[in-house]
Amino acid sequence: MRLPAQPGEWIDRTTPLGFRFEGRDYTGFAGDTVASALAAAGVSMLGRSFKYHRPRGLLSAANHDVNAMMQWGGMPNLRADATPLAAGMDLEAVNTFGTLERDAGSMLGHLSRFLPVGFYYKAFHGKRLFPLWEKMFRAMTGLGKVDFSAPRQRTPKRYGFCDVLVVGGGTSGLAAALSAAEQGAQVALVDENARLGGSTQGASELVGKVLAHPRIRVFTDTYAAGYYADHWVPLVERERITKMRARAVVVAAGAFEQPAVFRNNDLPGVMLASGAARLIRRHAVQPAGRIVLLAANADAYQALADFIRAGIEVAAVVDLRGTLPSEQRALPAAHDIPLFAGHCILEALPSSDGRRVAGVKIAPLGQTQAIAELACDGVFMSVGWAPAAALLYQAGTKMRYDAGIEQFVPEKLPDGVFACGRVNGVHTFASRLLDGERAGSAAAAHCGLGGAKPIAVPTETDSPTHPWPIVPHPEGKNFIDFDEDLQLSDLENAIQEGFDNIELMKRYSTVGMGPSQGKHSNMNALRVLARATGATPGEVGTTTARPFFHPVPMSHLAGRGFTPERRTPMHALHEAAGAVWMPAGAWQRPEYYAIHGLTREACIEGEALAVRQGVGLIDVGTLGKLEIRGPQAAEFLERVYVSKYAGLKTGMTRYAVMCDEAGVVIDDGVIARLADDHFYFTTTTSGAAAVYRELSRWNTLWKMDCGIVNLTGAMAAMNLAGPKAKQVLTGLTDVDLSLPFLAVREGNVCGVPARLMRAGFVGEWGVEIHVPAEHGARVWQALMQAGQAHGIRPFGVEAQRLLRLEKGHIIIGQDTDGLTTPGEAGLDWAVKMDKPFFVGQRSLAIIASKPRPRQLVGFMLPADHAGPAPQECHLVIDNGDIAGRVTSIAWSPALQRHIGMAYVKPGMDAAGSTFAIRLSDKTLVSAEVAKTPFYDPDNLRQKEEA
Amino acid sequence: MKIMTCPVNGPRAISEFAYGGEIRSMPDPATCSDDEWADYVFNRNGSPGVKREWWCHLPSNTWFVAERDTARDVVLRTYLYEGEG
Amino acid sequence: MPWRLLRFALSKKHPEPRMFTRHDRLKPAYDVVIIGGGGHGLAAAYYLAREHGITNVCVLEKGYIGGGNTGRNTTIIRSNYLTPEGVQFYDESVRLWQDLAQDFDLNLFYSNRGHYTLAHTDAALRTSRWRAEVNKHFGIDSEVVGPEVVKKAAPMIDLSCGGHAPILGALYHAPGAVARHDAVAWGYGRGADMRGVEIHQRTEVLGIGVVGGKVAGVRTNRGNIATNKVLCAVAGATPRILDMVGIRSPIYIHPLQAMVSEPVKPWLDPILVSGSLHVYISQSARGELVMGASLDPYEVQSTRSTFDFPESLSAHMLDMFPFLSNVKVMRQWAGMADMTPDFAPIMGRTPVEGFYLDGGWGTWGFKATPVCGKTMAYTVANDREHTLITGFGLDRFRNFALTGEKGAASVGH
Amino acid sequence: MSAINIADVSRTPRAGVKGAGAAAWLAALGLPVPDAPNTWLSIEGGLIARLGLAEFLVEGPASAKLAAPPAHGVYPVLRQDTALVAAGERLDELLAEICSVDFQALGPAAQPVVLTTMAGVTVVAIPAEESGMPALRLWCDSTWGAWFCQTLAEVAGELIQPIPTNHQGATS
Repeated sequence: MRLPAQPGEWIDRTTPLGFRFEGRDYTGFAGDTVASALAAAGVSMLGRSFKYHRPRGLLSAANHDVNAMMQWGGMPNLRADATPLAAGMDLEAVNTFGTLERDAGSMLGHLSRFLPVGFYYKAFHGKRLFPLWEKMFRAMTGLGKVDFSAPRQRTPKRYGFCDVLVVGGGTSGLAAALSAAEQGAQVALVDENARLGGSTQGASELVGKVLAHPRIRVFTDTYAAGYYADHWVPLVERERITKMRARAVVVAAGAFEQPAVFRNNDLPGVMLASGAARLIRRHAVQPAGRIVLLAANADAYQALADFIRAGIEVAAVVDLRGTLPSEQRALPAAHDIPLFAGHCILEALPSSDGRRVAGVKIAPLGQTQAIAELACDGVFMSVGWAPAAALLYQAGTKMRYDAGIEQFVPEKLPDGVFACGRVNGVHTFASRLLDGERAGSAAAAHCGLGGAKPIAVPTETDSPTHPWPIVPHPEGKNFIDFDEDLQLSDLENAIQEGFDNIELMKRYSTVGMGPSQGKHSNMNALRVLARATGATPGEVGTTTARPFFHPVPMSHLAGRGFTPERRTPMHALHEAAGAVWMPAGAWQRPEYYAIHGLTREACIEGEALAVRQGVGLIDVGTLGKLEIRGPQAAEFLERVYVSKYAGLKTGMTRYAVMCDEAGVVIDDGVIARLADDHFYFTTTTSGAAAVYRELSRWNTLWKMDCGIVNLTGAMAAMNLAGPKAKQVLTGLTDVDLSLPFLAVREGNVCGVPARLMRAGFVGEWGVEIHVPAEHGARVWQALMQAGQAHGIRPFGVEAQRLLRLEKGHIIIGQDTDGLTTPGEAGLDWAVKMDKPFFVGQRSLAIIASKPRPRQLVGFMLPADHAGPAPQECHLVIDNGDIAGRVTSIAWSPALQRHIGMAYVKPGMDAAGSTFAIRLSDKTLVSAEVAKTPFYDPDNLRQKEEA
Repeated sequence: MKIMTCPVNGPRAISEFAYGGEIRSMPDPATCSDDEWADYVFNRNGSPGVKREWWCHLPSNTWFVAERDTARDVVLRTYLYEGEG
Repeated sequence: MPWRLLRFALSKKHPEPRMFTRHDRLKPAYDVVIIGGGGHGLAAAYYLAREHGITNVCVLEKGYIGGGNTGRNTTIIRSNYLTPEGVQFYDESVRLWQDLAQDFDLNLFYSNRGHYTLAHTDAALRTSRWRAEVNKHFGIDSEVVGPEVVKKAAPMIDLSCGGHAPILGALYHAPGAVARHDAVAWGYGRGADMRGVEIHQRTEVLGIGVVGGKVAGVRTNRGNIATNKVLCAVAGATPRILDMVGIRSPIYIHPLQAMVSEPVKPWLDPILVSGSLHVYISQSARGELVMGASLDPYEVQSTRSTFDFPESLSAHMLDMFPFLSNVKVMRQWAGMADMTPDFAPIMGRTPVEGFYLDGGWGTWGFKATPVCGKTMAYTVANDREHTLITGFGLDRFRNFALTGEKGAASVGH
Repeated sequence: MSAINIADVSRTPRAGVKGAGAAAWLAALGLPVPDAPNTWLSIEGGLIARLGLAEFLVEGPASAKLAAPPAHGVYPVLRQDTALVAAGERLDELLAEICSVDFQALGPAAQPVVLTTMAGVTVVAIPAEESGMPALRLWCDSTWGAWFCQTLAEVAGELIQPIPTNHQGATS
């Protein structure tokens, strides 16, 4: 029922919003939550419980009501108590079979006697039957549904900075924010509610001051999802996350009001007093007409005043405490409300349809015989609190159990972390103000802003929390965990079975593992364990409080999802030429250039043929390109590569292999000597960044007289190759093209400074042309244009792979793996063990003394091979055992054979011998070990000085 | 995100850095035994504690030394490498 | 309804005994002391008692049983490894898994889902074929499949993965399964307990006595124990225990993080792994999406969480499954992975006589629990390595004879 | 009206040099050398920025001087950057979305140079003012340039609109 206007109410009565729930139309107001609008319309059953499908309603109205989860289109698991009402919402309760009203799943409630804690561990595991049971379980499990048509949402994320972050905008948080700001701190104040002020009335004056303060940024409707190292706290707003870096953090997160445990304490209409008060104050909703108030602290009587003011009839106050302060007795007395001190609610009684509380049975505490039965449609509970200490735990706070207030409180806070208010064990309004001021001032002082005010906060005289708000009942249904439908006996039974450690009890019973992550169950569960094992709650301890405080949507966590892409200067030209792209790390490289009407294979073969017979051009700009200068440059290179470079002539290049300290091949490239003290060299595409970084580290360690410059992005590079390449280049360059094989020259190409390296990777006369990136596209275009008359084709990675295979050149990472030594890969010739030192040398010396486990060899399939050819990584089989694997294989248009490389066992590597390769369908294919290069074995074509 | 302080570029999110492992001194390959060498190549000081480590600030390619307590993931000190000791 | 549940309804009192006997004090001596009450340690204890008749055994656990990596992993079981040693070892494990629930009379929710290792690059596709061929060689059901098969198994997947990591194919491993991780530790624990093994929780090892190169005893926070055989099965704490006996090892510790979503109705049957996107995912029996990624990039010996982990994992999850934008992540956590240079475990005897090592499990330990327990029990009982673990000795590093599992490194789990 | 203007100034001539001898060599060439690492000075028609300890970026006509033959300990760095100037009232909001560095905390008076990453791309950044508006000069490797520019423009474009209230957005 909607109440008349309440002072400071959050709803806007001029903006009605229509929505649907379970197929029925309702109207609420802007400012309502889904749950408050439904409560106003008299709907008390909002969902069904996870296991037994019992009717459930509001509990906290504070974003913890996981039994009131709803589905709206593609949005699963909306919490009705925290989701703002929007016009046109069409909501359904999650996890019902049929409808919320008629939920076939509710029959499970009748089976609960068969389904004690951990029942699923004790049956259903027959080997043949389990899959069938599992199917049934899977049909029952889960909450909301995912909608496969829901689009990806890219929500922005941002970084934020402040001096003092205050988490919690209640009384103590407001006071902390103000006191820190007044000392000069830039403050961020976060509260998960739509408005500041917390759950207590009386802070409105503070709210005004905070909102007006120039140094306080307020984030309402925002929660701190977790505390991470160095005061890094993600603030989850509705539309984004702000990752806040603070210099100090004040946790003023308050406390969760805790339910009492009695039979049927989960009936709709049974709720926390603070939740009922929220509905009244914020949404002007009267949650019940006639209630019984279950009390055990001063907060209960403050709430009682609210309830009376809202016109709720209070049938009785049942107080767990035998004696209570006279000022608390005064209020019920003044309104002729019967007060049952030292009593408990033995059980709540359901209405005839079972969907709402209809009465309670009251008994003296500790007795099982009811002395009174009262009719009511609401039971409001205020029996105690548990600190919202998740952030404090995550920050590494040491907590202790304060028996005086029956609560865990911070004992030792980490540097720069402060706590105040209820989470700090301070509950009285005036004390919370003081405690907030103290913490805010100390936090500002931590940032070097002013001194920490010496404020003494009085200790609580009256415990706000009852040590044992738990009432056993032989019939059970006294729930400790509403998420997981766990009753008191479930925990007792788990303990009986030996799960008598808080973490084991949690894992076995699943207490606290549901969507509310134990906010309303952990404390009572801990008390049950403490009592059963004769320990104090402090000795039992809490379970680890892991992030997140509330679940966070993946869209928010993902944010935009930056995936940077790297493009060579010729990217657009490749695109225009029909490049089919393949990813190479962050780069995109042309795999081949598509020609309309031709297959992929035909395109690749055509490109290869162009290189063999005419001329081709490939973009090799993704290779790492480094420069090293200085008197010790040659010595440095000799230390990090396996070959020698001191004797390399200026104007010449040499192949380079790099090993790690274990002697494993990790990279290769070409080193060009431009001057005595000046080298330019390449690395693999994938290794570029790591090689540059590692060389820099070696140089930091060795302090040699040389410097390394990374030119990977600054230089464009392309390889022009083929019998007609020289003709293409003639006229475009001032470099004398009669330069010998493996020579390097600096000169001009198309009028821009260039480095030309005579390379043989693809086995034809070829030259790698390196120019500053800004000129790359122009040079490429000029070459393509000049090549037109010679039938030039751009070629991609696949054609290059084929061409190099014909030449027997290996590709690091394809023909090597994470354990390949140079010898295994046939690179012994490059390794100079007679150098004083190189990385990996000592390991290779040890390895050389042991039998070599495998050898990379070239192979050919018989010329008349028919049927499917092996693929890369098909196994070499010898006498039924694995003897190696194929690393590369291709159909060679030049040789008209399948050629490849494979690892084989020692002794199988003699040229002309045969071995078997097993295909995926288990047929064996015979291959003959062949000498490489397969094509132009004497390397005449690439050396040819035409 | 955790903060690492580059001695040159100052405090930054740890995502700007690459970890280079504990600083270990290499035995003289010319005189050490095979076992000593294998120990250097493969074995690590894997227990929690304060370690001297290589870290690299990636945007500036600055290698430096961080003393870090690996049990608590707390960076105690960072400085440029000046040799062993 | 299985008849076994009937007795719950018919009994007045909960008719279940304690699973684990409480022992108030340690005995002065045991035949075997097992350090670490996780799945591995408890499994070794179980097989020592069951198969070798050695029951004067105690398991020392610093915290609570199954509280380490046993209770922190993402519960994936598979045998699609790369090396013959690895494949045969894990294949035996998968075989043991099949009967474990019967052996324990405890439902482990061993659920055969099928496992897809997605390949986004031709290099990954090559590795997939390599693994498939080695697997098939040992009779294991693995096959390289095309994107269309992936699409059929997970019809909602975006095969282009947001446009930047298109799925070219996958290694399909039919036996891939998940199981309830905690229950595995409890099952082994109960089975060992029933056979006389003592499990001591909250018992921390402070030192190990070695006399003349042989194990002599163990010092704990609850007193000293004499023993000639110690099995170390402590995952992330392995280097610390090895320091106690002066053994150097290549093990280094990096955290491995994971997270779960709120429960949603089951929609994902198979287990999916993407090396390029650093994602692995399955949906639990509770309806939660259980998600993991890759190791944290630097050494840490704590189980702290970082925020970059759920950020990047969520971004990659949405690349694969854009429609999960509104699904919420409920909880994240971390374990300490004890890594080795070749990404294979270290098992067997050590230079200290009577000290047996079961470590270096990195991110693969859970799936190996049964076979590891069985082979380590054999090794301890006979002081000789079981044939299935001879390839995993500590001396392989000294000999530069690494196992080569690193070739499959990028895929994990 | 765009909240942020992004201008491509890649065509400005620039050159770089690094090494232990670089500072002295530049001084010998007659260039003013910023004393502290990661600071910059303006020079005739451009600027000179010290990138970290011993690397320098010179932009403007004076960059031609760096063509002189390098001395001992001086290593020329070919600069082929994509260079951008981003300016506008809401620049801080843009930066907050792409970079974890607190630019507001840097006093522009100290002439800071920031080597960091933005949207995953390595950049050199200099906070400045352009006609009374907050501005930032940015340099990145030109192979990342196209993606980086496009991403900046996208993020900036969305800043023009306040973040929409989207009820299909998150709710708890």
